[in-house]
Amino acid sequence: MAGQAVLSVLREDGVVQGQEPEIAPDTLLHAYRTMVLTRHLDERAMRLQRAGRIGFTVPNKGVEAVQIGSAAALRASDWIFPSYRDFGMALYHGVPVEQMLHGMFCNGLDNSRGRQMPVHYSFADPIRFVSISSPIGTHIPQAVGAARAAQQRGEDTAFLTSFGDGGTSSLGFHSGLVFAGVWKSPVIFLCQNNGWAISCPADKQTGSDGFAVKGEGYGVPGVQVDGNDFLAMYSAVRTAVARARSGGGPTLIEAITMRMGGHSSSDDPTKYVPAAMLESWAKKDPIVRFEKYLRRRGLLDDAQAQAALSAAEAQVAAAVEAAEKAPLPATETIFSDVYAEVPPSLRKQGRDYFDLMSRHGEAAAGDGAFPL
Amino acid sequence: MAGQAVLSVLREDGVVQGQEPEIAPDTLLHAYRTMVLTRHLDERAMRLQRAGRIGFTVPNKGVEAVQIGSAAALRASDWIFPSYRDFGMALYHGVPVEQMLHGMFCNGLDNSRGRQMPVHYSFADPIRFVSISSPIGTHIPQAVGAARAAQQRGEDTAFLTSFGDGGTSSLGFHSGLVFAGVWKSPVIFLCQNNGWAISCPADKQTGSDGFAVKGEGYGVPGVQVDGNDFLAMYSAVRTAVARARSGGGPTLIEAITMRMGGHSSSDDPTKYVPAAMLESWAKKDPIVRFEKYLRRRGLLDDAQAQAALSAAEAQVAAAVEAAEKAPLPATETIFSDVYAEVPPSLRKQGRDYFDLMSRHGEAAAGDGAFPL
Amino acid sequence: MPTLTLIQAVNDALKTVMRQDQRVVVFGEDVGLKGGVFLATEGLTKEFGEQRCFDTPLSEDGIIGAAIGMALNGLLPVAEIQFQDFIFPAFDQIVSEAAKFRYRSGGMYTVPMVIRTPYGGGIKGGLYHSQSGEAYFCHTPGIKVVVPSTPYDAKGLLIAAIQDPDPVLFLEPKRIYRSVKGEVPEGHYTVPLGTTRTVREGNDAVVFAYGAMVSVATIAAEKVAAEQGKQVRVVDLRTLSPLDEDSVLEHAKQTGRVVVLHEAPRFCGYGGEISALIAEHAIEYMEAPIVRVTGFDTPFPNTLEHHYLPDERRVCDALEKVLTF
Amino acid sequence: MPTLTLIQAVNDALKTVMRQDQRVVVFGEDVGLKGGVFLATEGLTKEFGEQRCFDTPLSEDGIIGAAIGMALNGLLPVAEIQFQDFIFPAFDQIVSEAAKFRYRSGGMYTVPMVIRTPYGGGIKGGLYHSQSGEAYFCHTPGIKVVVPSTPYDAKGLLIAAIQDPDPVLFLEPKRIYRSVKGEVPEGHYTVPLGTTRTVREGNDAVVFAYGAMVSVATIAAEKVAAEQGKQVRVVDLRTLSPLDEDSVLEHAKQTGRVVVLHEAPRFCGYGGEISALIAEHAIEYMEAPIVRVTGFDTPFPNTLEHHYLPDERRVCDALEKVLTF
Ligand SMILES: Cc1ncc(C[n+]2csc(CCOP(=O)(O)OP(=O)(O)O)c2C)c(N)n1
Ligand SMILES: Cc1ncc(C[n+]2csc(CCOP(=O)(O)OP(=O)(O)O)c2C)c(N)n1
Ligand SMILES: [Mg+2]
Ligand SMILES: [Mg+2]
Repeated sequence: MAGQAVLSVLREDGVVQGQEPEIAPDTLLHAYRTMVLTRHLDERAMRLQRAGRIGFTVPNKGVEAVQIGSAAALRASDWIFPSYRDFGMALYHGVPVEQMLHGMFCNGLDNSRGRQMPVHYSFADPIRFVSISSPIGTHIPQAVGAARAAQQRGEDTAFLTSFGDGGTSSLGFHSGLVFAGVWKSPVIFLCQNNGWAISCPADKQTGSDGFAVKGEGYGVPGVQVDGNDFLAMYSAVRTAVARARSGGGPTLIEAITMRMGGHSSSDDPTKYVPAAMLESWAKKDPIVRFEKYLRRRGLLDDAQAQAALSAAEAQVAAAVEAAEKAPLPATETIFSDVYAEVPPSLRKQGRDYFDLMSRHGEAAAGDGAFPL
Repeated sequence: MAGQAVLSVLREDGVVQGQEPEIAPDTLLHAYRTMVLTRHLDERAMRLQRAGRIGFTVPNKGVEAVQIGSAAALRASDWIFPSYRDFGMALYHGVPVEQMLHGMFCNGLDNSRGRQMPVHYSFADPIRFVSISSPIGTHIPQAVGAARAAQQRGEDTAFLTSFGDGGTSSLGFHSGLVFAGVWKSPVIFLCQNNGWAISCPADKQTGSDGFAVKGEGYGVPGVQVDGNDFLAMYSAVRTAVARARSGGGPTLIEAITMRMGGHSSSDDPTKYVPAAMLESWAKKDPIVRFEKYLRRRGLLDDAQAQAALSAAEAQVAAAVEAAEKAPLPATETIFSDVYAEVPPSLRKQGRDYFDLMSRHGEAAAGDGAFPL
Repeated sequence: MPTLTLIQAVNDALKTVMRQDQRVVVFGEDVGLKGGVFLATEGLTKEFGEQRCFDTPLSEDGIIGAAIGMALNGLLPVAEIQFQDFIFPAFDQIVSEAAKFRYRSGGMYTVPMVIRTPYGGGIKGGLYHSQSGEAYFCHTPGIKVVVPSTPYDAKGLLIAAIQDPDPVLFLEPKRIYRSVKGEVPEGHYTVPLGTTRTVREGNDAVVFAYGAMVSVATIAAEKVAAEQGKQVRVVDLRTLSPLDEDSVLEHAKQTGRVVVLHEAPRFCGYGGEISALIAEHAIEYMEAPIVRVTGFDTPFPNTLEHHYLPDERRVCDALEKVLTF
Repeated sequence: MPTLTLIQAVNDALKTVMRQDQRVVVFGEDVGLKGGVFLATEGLTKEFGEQRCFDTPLSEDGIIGAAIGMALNGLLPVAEIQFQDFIFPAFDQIVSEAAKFRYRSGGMYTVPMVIRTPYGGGIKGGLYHSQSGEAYFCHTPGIKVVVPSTPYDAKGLLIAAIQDPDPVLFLEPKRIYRSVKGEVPEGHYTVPLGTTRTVREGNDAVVFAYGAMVSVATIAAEKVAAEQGKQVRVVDLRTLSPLDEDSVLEHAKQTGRVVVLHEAPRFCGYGGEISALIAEHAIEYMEAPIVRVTGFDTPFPNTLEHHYLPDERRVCDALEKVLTF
């Protein structure tokens, strides 16, 4: 990897310097609008958290090109095994903002029925965006297994699984890549190297020079990409997806980017992220860069940019309102979905609890805040 | 790795073709005698198992150069975190054959007090040969942790951990190498690629070209060595040990060799190992090759070779006799060594059981055979 | 009806479902050409090809992780863990993932899959080829835990497990893989999950057992009948989780004297749950202490395993206690 | 004596031992500069340097594997697992290795080490930041399991754990990290492992609890005293394994009415062991069913966690049951 250059297409001023991928203007604009929406939703979520209206969120400012660039290279029939920062991928494929907000408010309309923490989404439609869990890396071999099912049936579906620099140290990374290397799985392993795993800098995460090189030990080609460059991300993932569909096997893509906020709404990054580092990355803002490119190509003007933002604001505002008004999950959702059918013993537990409530009243709700 | 040649020193006819390491003649002869002893003990163990005198054993024919070559490059103050096939390393450093046999008969004089299966050894003296467990790969990060303790105290101890081609897929391999890469641990990771993980051939274990390449993803240099060549093994490990002692960090060594027997006494390799493969490897026998070298150098003649074998036979025969005569472990050893002190609740369990035996008699012993 | 050993019944179950349903795939370490270290999967690769029965790299985390993915995407994976002792690298995948997928996704993503694994002692396997870890999994909501003790049940329960919409851990008592034989119907049938089986009638006391301990319980019951004329009921729990609690309570109430039997260590073992259930819901029927006969609270030894494993001596002693209290 | 929160007491314990013993090292994810996500290790890197308190890569398997190696080679490692929910990747290292090293080597190799980890619900952490996995580890012979419920105990037990010659899992009830305050002596002292603590006197019934549930039990006991004039004893088990069984049986016999309380799911949970112990050794003293108040047999929910977590309503209800039986 040491010798291989980082794939990049757009200069910071939006001028094309590399191999420009062919993308229809509509697609470019949809990507742009999704990036704007993602950024806005992210900021709004943080404000909601700070105001105590939702318990927790995970900032993803700065990584919009990674997410949207990757998503744009997938078909709706493909599968995404995301990490907790990836909701932009789902937005790109048309998951309604309202669904996102239900998941942030953990209300009764949330797909997880309010069982999960905020932003741990499950969507099946219009793209398979597989249920997110908190443990790091567990989803990686799952993507490989899901891909094997497609291989077995002779489908040309591609599977993208996304994780962080920290995630490469997880067990799932290892077992996922071991299996994918042997099975030649149609999987795109997207490592979002955003510089940090909470407070652990990427260079204390591994002794290697970057993360793309980790593919070699599994027979999985690796490539480093400028993660703040939409066109580069799109190109890299599209190439990997084409390989996957044609039986060429897996690819490990390292998107080099920077987490511009805290790890989560509970984190204070000023304690460990050098200010200078943030400043230098601020100049590489992926949305600004992409916008410059679109303007240069004459695909975007001030009015359209403003319209994209206004549309995002309106959508999010409406969704916040709807989500906040939605009812809490019904108490019986505690007991359902453990198994396909509630077993008699668990049904009894539930009945006993409802009986207790009828005698002793409701439980007192907590304050709803995740303290870190 | 693809481009890098496999390190080898001795041709099959015992002629030096590569860089000959400097080794004192006494050391060479000690190594030779240990190889002969290891082979003989291994064969004898298999016969004991077939005769139903011990329950289980793990053949290691064919890998004597890997084990003894590696051990010879270590000091007695170094540590070995072995796998279950590595008893030759302990023999080289002077662990008495009798101890080995106690461990095969799982008797009361066995260091594990007959608690472990045969050949799962624990020795602390004259070299730290850390207690072997069956789960694959768990010992690898342990070696890195032990090494960190030495680093912390400023010692120049080296730590060698040994595992198979299959072991590289284990979780411990991944976490051990992640940590060693970051900590620049004085650890030699010895991957004994003996072609098989039970019935799984090495090329179905990984998509990579061999196993040494796996180091790169962790910033750990990897090297492939002819594992049937004592001098090559010694050289490779000595170089890695020197790096380790001088703060240069870890090395991953892939010893390319072949398991010439079954996986264990329970395994029938004819079901899956191609006969032709065995034949071709038989020509590379590490002891024969080393012997030819020693004879060429005038260090060994027929009489000495015969003496080495006779000595091995005598030692093993005496040890078998002693071990077979040794008493079974005392029943109370079931309850000791769970904790430093037997907790009151467990003491009560033991007392209750002794009381029960006084009323109902001893338990009936099983037939002592491990069925696979 | 053919007479099969328990392991032949497992093999027969796999073949039966694989013939009927293309979605069923079997994999794990050495399950292909070698047919598994105990030969449970013998002949499958030959009959169904390498796409449907295949070896994997040496990673239980990968095996279970991949199985989950396959289950998410329309297959019915049957993963083998070579020994239950080696399931722990996959513990995170089982406990954090397989068991929680349905719940966390509101039923949107589900993982119908089976993990088969030989468990238990009695084969001189020492610390790492003998363990009984059922309690770890029974304490984990979202996964079912099944243990057969006869060839008939092995086949019927395994087929039911494979057809179950939820993840099932199928623990095979390896000690009786070949020693227990019985008639097994050809072709497809199921033994429903979630029911117990009365192995021996009796009203003086009841022994709850499962796996290889069922026959130990039965031998002890026969002995007590012969020597003391007392009739001890033996109940095979066979689906450990979710347990048919009503059945357990019924048996306890009808006999008033209870012994709980398993190989695993006692402390926080499965037997504690049975005792606790009864102590909470049927204590007023108890005419004696509820006695557990279990492995000791130590790792599993090798040479002395015959002391560690509950045998009829120990069950008889416990029965004596509860019958004479 | 300074008044500290529970987490400050943890921090104080670490500083106290690190000052006295060079062999003590503290590590885990984010424990260095950041001081841990809950700030349990704040200031340690500053005072003791990066060699003695440091961040690790994101691998719990590596953290515990390395800790075992350090312990084998003369250090006294104190590893932090960021949330107990994330301990499962290290399950194999803990269960197969740390817990079995002494036994399998006849005492030749031993692993004095501590694994500290915040556990339990009540912080809106959903499925993966709320779990109580004590039963998994209590069922594993060879490892000790300790849970403090006060700042005084947190410091004293943690120091005792670090000085213990065996591996200790130290579960910190994160819900009361900052809400519980108490006087904590400066400098070195220990609370011996293996003893219970009577939190509240009473002879009408006893509640066995630990961690954050101790104060729930106490509130319920006060309520019952106020409303019904019955005096309920509250016992903090604090060393869950190896348990002081004599003490548990003594309390049970003295009161005759028992409630067992924990957050974890009921089925095969820790409470079952307490019930079973009593049902085996003190059933003749029982004047009522032994009632468990626990989390439900489901994954841990988020929005509705206040229903899932036992509260005084549920404890009072159970007490009513046992007191009026
Ligand atoms: C197994 C596990 N260990 C620890 C954690 C706590 N944790 C949550 S996110 C995180 C850091 C992840 O870093 P990275 O993989 O780089 O992803 P990023 O947050 O930067 O996107 C940690 C340690 C966890 N969720 N799972
Ligand atoms: C975690 C785990 N899974 C499975 C096994 C069963 N098993 C024992 S040895 C072995 C193959 C090991 O192959 P390799 O690492 O190449 O070592 P070799 O036996 O060839 O020396 C397997 C699968 C085990 N011991 N531990
Ligand atoms: Mg990161
Ligand atoms: Mg091998």
